[in-house]
Amino acid sequence: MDKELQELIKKLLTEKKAEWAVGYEKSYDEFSTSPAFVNDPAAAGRLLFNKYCINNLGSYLNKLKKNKVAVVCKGCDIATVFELIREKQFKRENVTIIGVACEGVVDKRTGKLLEKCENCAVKQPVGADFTLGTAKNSPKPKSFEDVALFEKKSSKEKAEFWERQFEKCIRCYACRNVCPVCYCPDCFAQRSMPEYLSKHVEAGENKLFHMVRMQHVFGRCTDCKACDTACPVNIPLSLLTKKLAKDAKELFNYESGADTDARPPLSTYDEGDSESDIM
Amino acid sequence: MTNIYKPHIAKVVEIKVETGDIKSFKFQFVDPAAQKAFTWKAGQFLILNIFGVGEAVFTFANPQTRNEYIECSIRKVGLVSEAIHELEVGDSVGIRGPYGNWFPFEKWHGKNLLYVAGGVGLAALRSPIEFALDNKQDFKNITILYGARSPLDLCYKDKFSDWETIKDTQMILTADKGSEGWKHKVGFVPAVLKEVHPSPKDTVAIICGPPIMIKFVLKELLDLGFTPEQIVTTLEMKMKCGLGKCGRCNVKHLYICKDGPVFTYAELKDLPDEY
Amino acid sequence: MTYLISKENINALLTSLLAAKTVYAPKKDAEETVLFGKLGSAAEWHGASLLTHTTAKDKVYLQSESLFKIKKGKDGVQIEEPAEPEEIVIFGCRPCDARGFDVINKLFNWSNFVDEYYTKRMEKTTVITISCEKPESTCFCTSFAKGGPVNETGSDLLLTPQKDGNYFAEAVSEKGKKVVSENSKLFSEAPVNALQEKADFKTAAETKIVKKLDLAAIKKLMEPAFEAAYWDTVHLPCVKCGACTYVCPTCYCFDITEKAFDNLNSERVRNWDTCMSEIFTRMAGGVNPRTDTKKRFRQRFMHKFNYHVDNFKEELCTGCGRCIKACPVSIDIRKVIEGIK
Amino acid sequence: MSDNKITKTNIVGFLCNWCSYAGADMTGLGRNIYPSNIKIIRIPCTGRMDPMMIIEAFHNGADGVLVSGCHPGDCHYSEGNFYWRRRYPHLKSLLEHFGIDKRRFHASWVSASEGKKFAEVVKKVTAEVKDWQENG
Repeated sequence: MDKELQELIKKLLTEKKAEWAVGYEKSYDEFSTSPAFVNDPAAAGRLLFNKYCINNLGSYLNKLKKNKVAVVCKGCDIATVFELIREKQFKRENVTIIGVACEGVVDKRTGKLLEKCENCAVKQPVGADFTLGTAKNSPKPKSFEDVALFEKKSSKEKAEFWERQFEKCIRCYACRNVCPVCYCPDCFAQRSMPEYLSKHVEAGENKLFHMVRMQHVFGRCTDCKACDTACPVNIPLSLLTKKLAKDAKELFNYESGADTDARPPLSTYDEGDSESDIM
Repeated sequence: MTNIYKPHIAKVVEIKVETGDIKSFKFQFVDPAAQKAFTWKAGQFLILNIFGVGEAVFTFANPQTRNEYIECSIRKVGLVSEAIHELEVGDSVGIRGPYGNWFPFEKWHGKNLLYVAGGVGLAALRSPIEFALDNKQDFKNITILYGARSPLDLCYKDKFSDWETIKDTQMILTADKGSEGWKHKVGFVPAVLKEVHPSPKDTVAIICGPPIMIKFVLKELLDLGFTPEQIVTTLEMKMKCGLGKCGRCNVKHLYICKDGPVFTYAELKDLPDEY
Repeated sequence: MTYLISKENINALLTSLLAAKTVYAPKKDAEETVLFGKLGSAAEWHGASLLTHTTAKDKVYLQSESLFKIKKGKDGVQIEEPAEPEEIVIFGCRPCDARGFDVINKLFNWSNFVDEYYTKRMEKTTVITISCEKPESTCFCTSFAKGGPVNETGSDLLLTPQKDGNYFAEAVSEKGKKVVSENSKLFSEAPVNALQEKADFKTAAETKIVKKLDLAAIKKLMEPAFEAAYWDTVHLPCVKCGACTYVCPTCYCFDITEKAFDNLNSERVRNWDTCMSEIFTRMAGGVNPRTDTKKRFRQRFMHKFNYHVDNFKEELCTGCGRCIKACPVSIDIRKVIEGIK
Repeated sequence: MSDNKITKTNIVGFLCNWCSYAGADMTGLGRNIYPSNIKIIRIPCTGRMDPMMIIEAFHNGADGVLVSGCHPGDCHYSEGNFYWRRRYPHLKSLLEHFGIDKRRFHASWVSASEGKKFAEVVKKVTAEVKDWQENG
């Protein structure tokens, strides 16, 4: 597939269909890849795709929004691109989506297949402009079993679990910075007037950051796991993003990134919305 | 070991409104012995602590020759400066310092001094101006060219008459836009500088102001024949510790807080454009 | 001073240290994160010679450190300095971690200003290092004059595993000698072939390090490369998080902030900061000399391998490779500086 | 709030200016008694209720939070409370996931004339929060 990919990108760049192509290249060893930015057709030979291509390249489109860009997307990453188009971050016609068939990606830290890849319904990408390769989608739907299991715990157990996780947090903001939908130029976490979040790094403040971030991305997060895999201290953020996906589905029957014309659940309402819990 | 982060406690003894957003504060240490032991040189800076809010860097506005108190002129721009503007006489603050290098006056004995300042930039030059005036016997002519957006934006208006009365001292004031009753020049500082046409012979130019003014003043001075070694300025950069440790004022191998803030243009030319 | 300590006695040594001091050693949690944690018992030590996810730096140079507490009252302002730090032991770090302390010691003591918070803590810290048996694909410690899998710089006691599982122990400093003398029953005389074994260990470990950089040559290339077009594209994958700087054993930049509890009480806190952050150099009023992501990216490499060398005659890096592993987009610090032409 | 001895129960009440705040006034006028644990903050509309403020309230030590606004259809800005009605279940669910017990966070509709209802709501919220404090 690499040869095919390189040829396609070379063609797109030569024909000026795209000014930049964002793909993957080999990084420091055979188990790691880095995002690669190519604007010279002759350099397309660097590009590749394999099971270590874990990054969601859709997040770079915000940086290159003024350019015509070709981006290599796994099936799951396409949801990100669609979500960003829905949020009017760039125009559909400026993006060439190159879908690559994917049998799942491996976390470089554990060497294991990502959990999201197990029951993946978009191994064969949907909605791309070009599709390379073929893969067989999983017949089983996405499983929320782990979230449901966690929900059964008492609130005390949950609080203790997160306390232990956020004690580890070093507030490097890798989770926020790799997040495709965390693109606010002036994040609440760095404002000083007023100071919402102190720079003091301790479990409570760290938890505050993650709570607010999760709330901010509700209905926009595509559960792409970029934040989870970026964490240098392995905080299982997936347990949070998956909860957001589950809630969006259960409360509002909504799925982020599925439709570029949709209204996200919190920016619309229905007069018949349920209010069972309101006194 | 002494705690380099621990400030001296001082009290606000006088507050003066200079312009719409600039106030001058006089501080005096609670401990008179500490006040006496606290000495600095024109060009250095201090770190002012507003307890409950934080600390920030300011330059001394008064020279070491008038050190019975510490004076700072502060423009309201951020979190700390906003809190400073809320201060009242008698309030406590913390002061640590002095930090940084200073204007090398000992090298300038027998020379003419040309000060060029814009807006609140005069706050950083007041200390070297008054130091030179207090030691006038060591220097020849002193020229002070000062401009601001409007006559209302000029700092230290009450000082000008005192400065002018000193022998061989000339004050040139300008405003970008004049107003009724304004008897001085109208125009941008670089243009006025060109008009005044100072001679570079035996002269040191000391400049401070907004970056755009500095850029054009530099050009004028070089056109007038000043060499880069004859031009001195003081840099503003985000600093936190003042001790060459916190890393944010690092430009090339220099730490502005420790190796600066006073630099000649000759030194600055070699630095990358990151200050 | 060289000794031998058997593998059985290592646990006894840990138990003995634990009785008197706080001991930090690599510990593994349920998410497989290995961090330097406070040991409750010797059994909690995650023995294998692993590259921990974060460094031991935060045990001496705390990520958030209270500088003093401020109390405002009727009789003015009182400044309350924190209590003296306790004695701690950092056990089982790699030589690259230990050398990190040596690098920042200099910084916290230069320019006539001694940082007493760091220095006092360092004085009360004993660093017991275990030579590195399993360098990873990200390691490049041998590129440094004072680096390498068995290098003792920054350590108080260096333990090098032997073929039979016992450890060859070298007391490098007074603090290291004290550990041995206080636990003399656990140490025995070093066998005659110990040094030879250490040399063999070193060779074996070094062959696993795939990359060795010529840092002097790179520095020469870096000086004129400030404006090079290279920086325009090389920074593009970088997402500007602070992971690389926070896991680094030598990055030292910090911020000083105030935490107010109420109108009368507050605390002055020093927090680690990162040059990758947009607000790092942003002044009150909004002027920022390094707004551009490219400039911030360049600053990190320039500082580590060029500017710091001018001031301290050594790089601000120990080659531990953590920044490469922690980087969410796998940016390789070695590749970046090697690419400078 | 991990210590076992419970000294206080602090509840923050965010009340919409047009209905619930007036309703709380009415409670006093009608001499209805309600627990004094609630500290009231007036907001323009529940539609303005930034979830971040609720999270901050819990972070800063609030034991409970109540948000109260106009009945659906009665919003002064016609649709503010409809938006809030969507934000509330999501936020409650998310906070619960982070370990903030669902007994600590409540919402209600109280109109300007429902002084009595406001007292009932505050009593109920206080009882729920106390239940969480005492029984975990």
